[in-house]
Amino acid sequence: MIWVDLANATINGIVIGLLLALPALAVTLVFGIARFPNAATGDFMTFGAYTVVAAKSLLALPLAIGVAMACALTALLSLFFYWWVFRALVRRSPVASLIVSIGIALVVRSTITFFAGQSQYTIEVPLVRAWNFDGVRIVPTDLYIAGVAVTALVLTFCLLHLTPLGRRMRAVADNMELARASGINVGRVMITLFAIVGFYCGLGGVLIGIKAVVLPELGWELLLLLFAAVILGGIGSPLGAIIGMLVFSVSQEIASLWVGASYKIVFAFFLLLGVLLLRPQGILGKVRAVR
Amino acid sequence: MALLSVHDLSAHFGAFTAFEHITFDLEQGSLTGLIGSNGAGKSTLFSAITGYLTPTSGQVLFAGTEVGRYAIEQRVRLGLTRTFQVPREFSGLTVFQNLMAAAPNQDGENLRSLVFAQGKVRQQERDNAERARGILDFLKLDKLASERASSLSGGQKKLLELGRVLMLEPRCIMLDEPFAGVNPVLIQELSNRIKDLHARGIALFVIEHDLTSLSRLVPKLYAMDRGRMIAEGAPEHVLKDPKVREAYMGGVI
Amino acid sequence: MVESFGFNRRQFGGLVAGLTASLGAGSAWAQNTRPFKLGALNSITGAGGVYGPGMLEAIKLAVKEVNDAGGAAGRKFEIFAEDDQTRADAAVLAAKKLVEITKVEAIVGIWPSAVQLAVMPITNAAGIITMNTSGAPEIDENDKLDLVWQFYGSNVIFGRAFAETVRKLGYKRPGVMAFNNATMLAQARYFQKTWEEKGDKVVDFIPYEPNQTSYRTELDRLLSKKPDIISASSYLPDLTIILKEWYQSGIPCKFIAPGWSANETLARTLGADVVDGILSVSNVPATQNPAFKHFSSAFKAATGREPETFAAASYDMVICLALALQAAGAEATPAQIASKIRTVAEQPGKKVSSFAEGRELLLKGEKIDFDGASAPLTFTPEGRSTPDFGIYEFQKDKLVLKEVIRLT
Amino acid sequence: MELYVSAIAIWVLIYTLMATGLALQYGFTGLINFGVVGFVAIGAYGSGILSQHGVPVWLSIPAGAALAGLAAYPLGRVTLRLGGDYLAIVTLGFSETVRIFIIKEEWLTRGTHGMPGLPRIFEDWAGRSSGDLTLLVLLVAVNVVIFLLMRGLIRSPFGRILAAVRDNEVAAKALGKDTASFKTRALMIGSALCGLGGAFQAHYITFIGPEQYVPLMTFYVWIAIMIGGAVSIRGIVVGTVILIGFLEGSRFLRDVFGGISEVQLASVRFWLIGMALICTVLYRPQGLFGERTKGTN
Repeated sequence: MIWVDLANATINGIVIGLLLALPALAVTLVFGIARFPNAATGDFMTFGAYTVVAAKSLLALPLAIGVAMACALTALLSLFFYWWVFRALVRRSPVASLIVSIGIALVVRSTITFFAGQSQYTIEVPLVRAWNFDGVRIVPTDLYIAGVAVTALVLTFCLLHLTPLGRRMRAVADNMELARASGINVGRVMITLFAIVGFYCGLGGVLIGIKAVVLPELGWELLLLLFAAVILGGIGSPLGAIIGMLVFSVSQEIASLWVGASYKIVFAFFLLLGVLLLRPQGILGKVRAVR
Repeated sequence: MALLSVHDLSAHFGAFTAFEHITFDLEQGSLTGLIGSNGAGKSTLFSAITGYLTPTSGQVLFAGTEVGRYAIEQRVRLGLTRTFQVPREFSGLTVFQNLMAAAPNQDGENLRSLVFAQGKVRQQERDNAERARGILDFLKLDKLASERASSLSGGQKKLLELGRVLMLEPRCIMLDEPFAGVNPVLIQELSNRIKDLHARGIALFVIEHDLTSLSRLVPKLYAMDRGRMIAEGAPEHVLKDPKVREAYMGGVI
Repeated sequence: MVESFGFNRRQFGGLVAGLTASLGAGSAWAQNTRPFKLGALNSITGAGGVYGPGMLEAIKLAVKEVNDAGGAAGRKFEIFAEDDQTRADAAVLAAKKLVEITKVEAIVGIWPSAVQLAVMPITNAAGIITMNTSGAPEIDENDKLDLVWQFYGSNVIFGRAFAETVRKLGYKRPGVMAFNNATMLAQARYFQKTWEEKGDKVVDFIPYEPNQTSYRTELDRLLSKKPDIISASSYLPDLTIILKEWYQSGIPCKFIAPGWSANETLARTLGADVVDGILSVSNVPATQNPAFKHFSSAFKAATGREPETFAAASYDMVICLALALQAAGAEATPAQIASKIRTVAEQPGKKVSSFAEGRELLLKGEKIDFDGASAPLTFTPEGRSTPDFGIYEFQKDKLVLKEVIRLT
Repeated sequence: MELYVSAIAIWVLIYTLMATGLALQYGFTGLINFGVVGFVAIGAYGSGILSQHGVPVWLSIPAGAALAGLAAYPLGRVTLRLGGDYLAIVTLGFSETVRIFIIKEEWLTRGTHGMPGLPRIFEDWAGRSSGDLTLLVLLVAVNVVIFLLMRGLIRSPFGRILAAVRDNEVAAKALGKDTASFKTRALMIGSALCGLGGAFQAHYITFIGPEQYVPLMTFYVWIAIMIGGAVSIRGIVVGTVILIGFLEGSRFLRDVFGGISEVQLASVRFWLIGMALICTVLYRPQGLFGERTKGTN
């Protein structure tokens, strides 16, 4: 029986991992390109999830349109904060941006609770039974969720590696001064970056809202996990973020078969410490040289 | 025996080669220059020698000790010091405090001594202050002693950085582009100070783009190109080397 | 400056009160216009944020009812609301403000045990009444002055109710899942304890962390032990996710959950297919009682939602307090009021279901027994109401009462 | 009334201890500790548990602080040779780990039940109301002593190296300083101060439970030092007063704002806190009283 449990835990871990890979990607892109850990990531997700709830309940829009709206509005939100705040902090220490991002997180969340209150909402999708293969169960909804996540991830990689815009983004990530000197419009790269980040946060938030329930703390609670996964994968590495997230969520799910489930976060924390001890640059990260 | 001996040192980052098969010696009390175009690997070589990054292979011997596995601060304690291309002053401290912070082996850095050996700490502070004032006089920074380091000009910051290194009583100073961004008057000043230090028996290794100033300063030059050492010898000799002319300025000089 | 202004205002208020009193002197209803200051210390934000706002709303409704009836012993109720953020440290300052600045005579609507335990030294020292829906047994032990009143079954009783129900319905292999906090864990533990007293075993006991995206692995781990029923000591958000994942798994199993999570909202969220057959345990008289009917329609009118059990309990707190004040008289101290709570809520006495009704009878000198919206309100010696439990079952998406059990 | 005012003053003085600890870490050394609440919790629980086992309060409180300081040691050793962002994330994770440890290890901490009935300081002989005032006096004295010690530390050669590390760690290394060791010591001292605040708070509230120690508390302390400016004692005190004044003052907002519900009021409060963070960093990075050093490079 043990292998059935293992298989189920792994499947569950992969689905959650893929889903959370979207915001993890958002964190790692900002961390790599704009050089600070964006603590508002989680609450951007929450914003996305609530947008769908609002679109469905207030405007009675179909789910697909609601999701599109959530992605677009979260992207706009992210852009707004870039335009107002992060843009001014580009030349300051990353600490400034980090602290400000926490302020943004509080502002976004409290704005949501001001209008939507503290109670839970759900994004209703029809519930379907799982396909059962001798006890190994796959839920079709999970497959859709994973599918959407994978599509978004593939698109990112195409954007980063196949387009001139992606090349410019990677150049800025490598060395902002050099990129600026070689004529890259860093501002435009940043705008693209924050738009993409908002888009992913929105989409990730919606998917979590579909899988779980929509609460004001939905995204904030995930923040630590996101950061840990990004460091595990190597800061600034998109593929690393995905691998890191998958490693995390799968090992967490498997671990909770034996150790008390409550120690999930502790487990993440110690895994993080271990990685930092043995391989500070993470799985796919690069060493940053001193100039 | 050479003071600093670099043997077959290479550094690769993934597919990229910063430098490879670098071998050279620096004698006690020598004054040597290192030239090369942008990206030739000079600064990276400095970083590898002083411990800021780990080379892929090869050895670094300082005063007879293999220091390849030493942390930066351990190398500094042996007397192997450096300055930076972009000055790294302690912006929140005054010029004087910048030097005081550099004083080595201070008991006052130890919390226990701060409580139990206050007399000793105070005595050390007085001694260090005296040395710091001496160095500020030597660098002609004495008038700026109580200015915030962040308010200095670029050239003054380079002097300050040199001053901090001098507080360490080093045996070898590696200067990374000391003249970059410094006005001509101050360049002359800096050159004189470097010569003075040379006269005191400190070994100096200087990366510099200002070839005129450098060749006037040093009796010996190394030249690097694309991660390799391509020439060494007297400045007039090295600068005429066709390989150097080719690599350095596309043959213009 | 502010101080002296407040003083002046109070003096002015006194003057007005004096005038009113002299004007109405001929009447038998001599009005005492000194308002009764009531602190509402609710968990508006934090983990209790799901219930706190509803509880505050219920308190407001009850206060309105009391005031509309002319106040208790002639004193109108005035509400001073504070958010305890579901945290003991925030609650301490909030309570200090209520006690020291506002000088309330009672604090109602406390939800978490932690807050009740933390404010108890303050309220006891000031000699004021507190009323809560907390479940921790320590509260009973520490309430030496009999000023603390629990309007909810302790975790002990709740856990036992679950176990008795499961046994009565003939299940053999219960599994336990519990939200990892004091209330829920204690409840789950008492379930296990009661169940295992007779030599049976629970198949597994799995506490889970709040705020997860998925509880599938925890659930799978339990389901793999093949329980025939799962006792879920849970709140609404986590129960929603757990049931969603259980339904998708397709593994047959029953669920039994507390009434505050297995409620209409859950059914609305998940749909009839999922909730059908799930058992819900809560205070029985709730829906049958006239007080509840009356309260729930008012609550629905005000908020558009069904009241939660905690909200009903909060409503009862205020009505009980008002009736006790009515019985004790306008000049009664909080301790004297507290001593009357049993008198107005327990037998012998004529059953009443609203404040106005009770006030009427009290004025006639009759004994009353207030049956509340949350429970018939009979208190243990420690001041805890011991409700009967109703076992409800979802038939499609409607909750149907199956059975009532009384634990003694 | 006096009791409420003294309660607020005690609150301010407790938070000042924590803010001083964080100021040493961030303002004077440049360490980003996002796990303040974890150290506060260790101080609170350390002292709380010891006092439940018969250790007198005057001994258990410093012991709790010392425990918090010691807990910082391994974190410092692991992360301080890496960039500052790592410390931020690791300490954030640490504080959550502490909270979960408290929840899980019931044999030690009573888990989510919390620990009620901790002994109050001075209550045995001063009684309740004057106990508060005596505690207030004690806290003022503790704060003054800490202030003097900190000033001595900052002006010592040790403090000079901390400033050097803050301004430019690479340069400090180039001078042969073992910067990780300096940072670890600053982290430990600052964390011990956070623990001290936590221990005082625990014996003041007399109840500790895991739900008190959530990251929001960390950000309260951050806001205090950001507003006041992290590098001056005056800034720390004023920042804390503004923070507590705001947190408590917003309870009185109710009397001003009629139209909105309690949930909305709580939201407004958090919104203002967030805005305060954004706007101070954006428009007044040195804080209200700080000098223009950190964050302007």
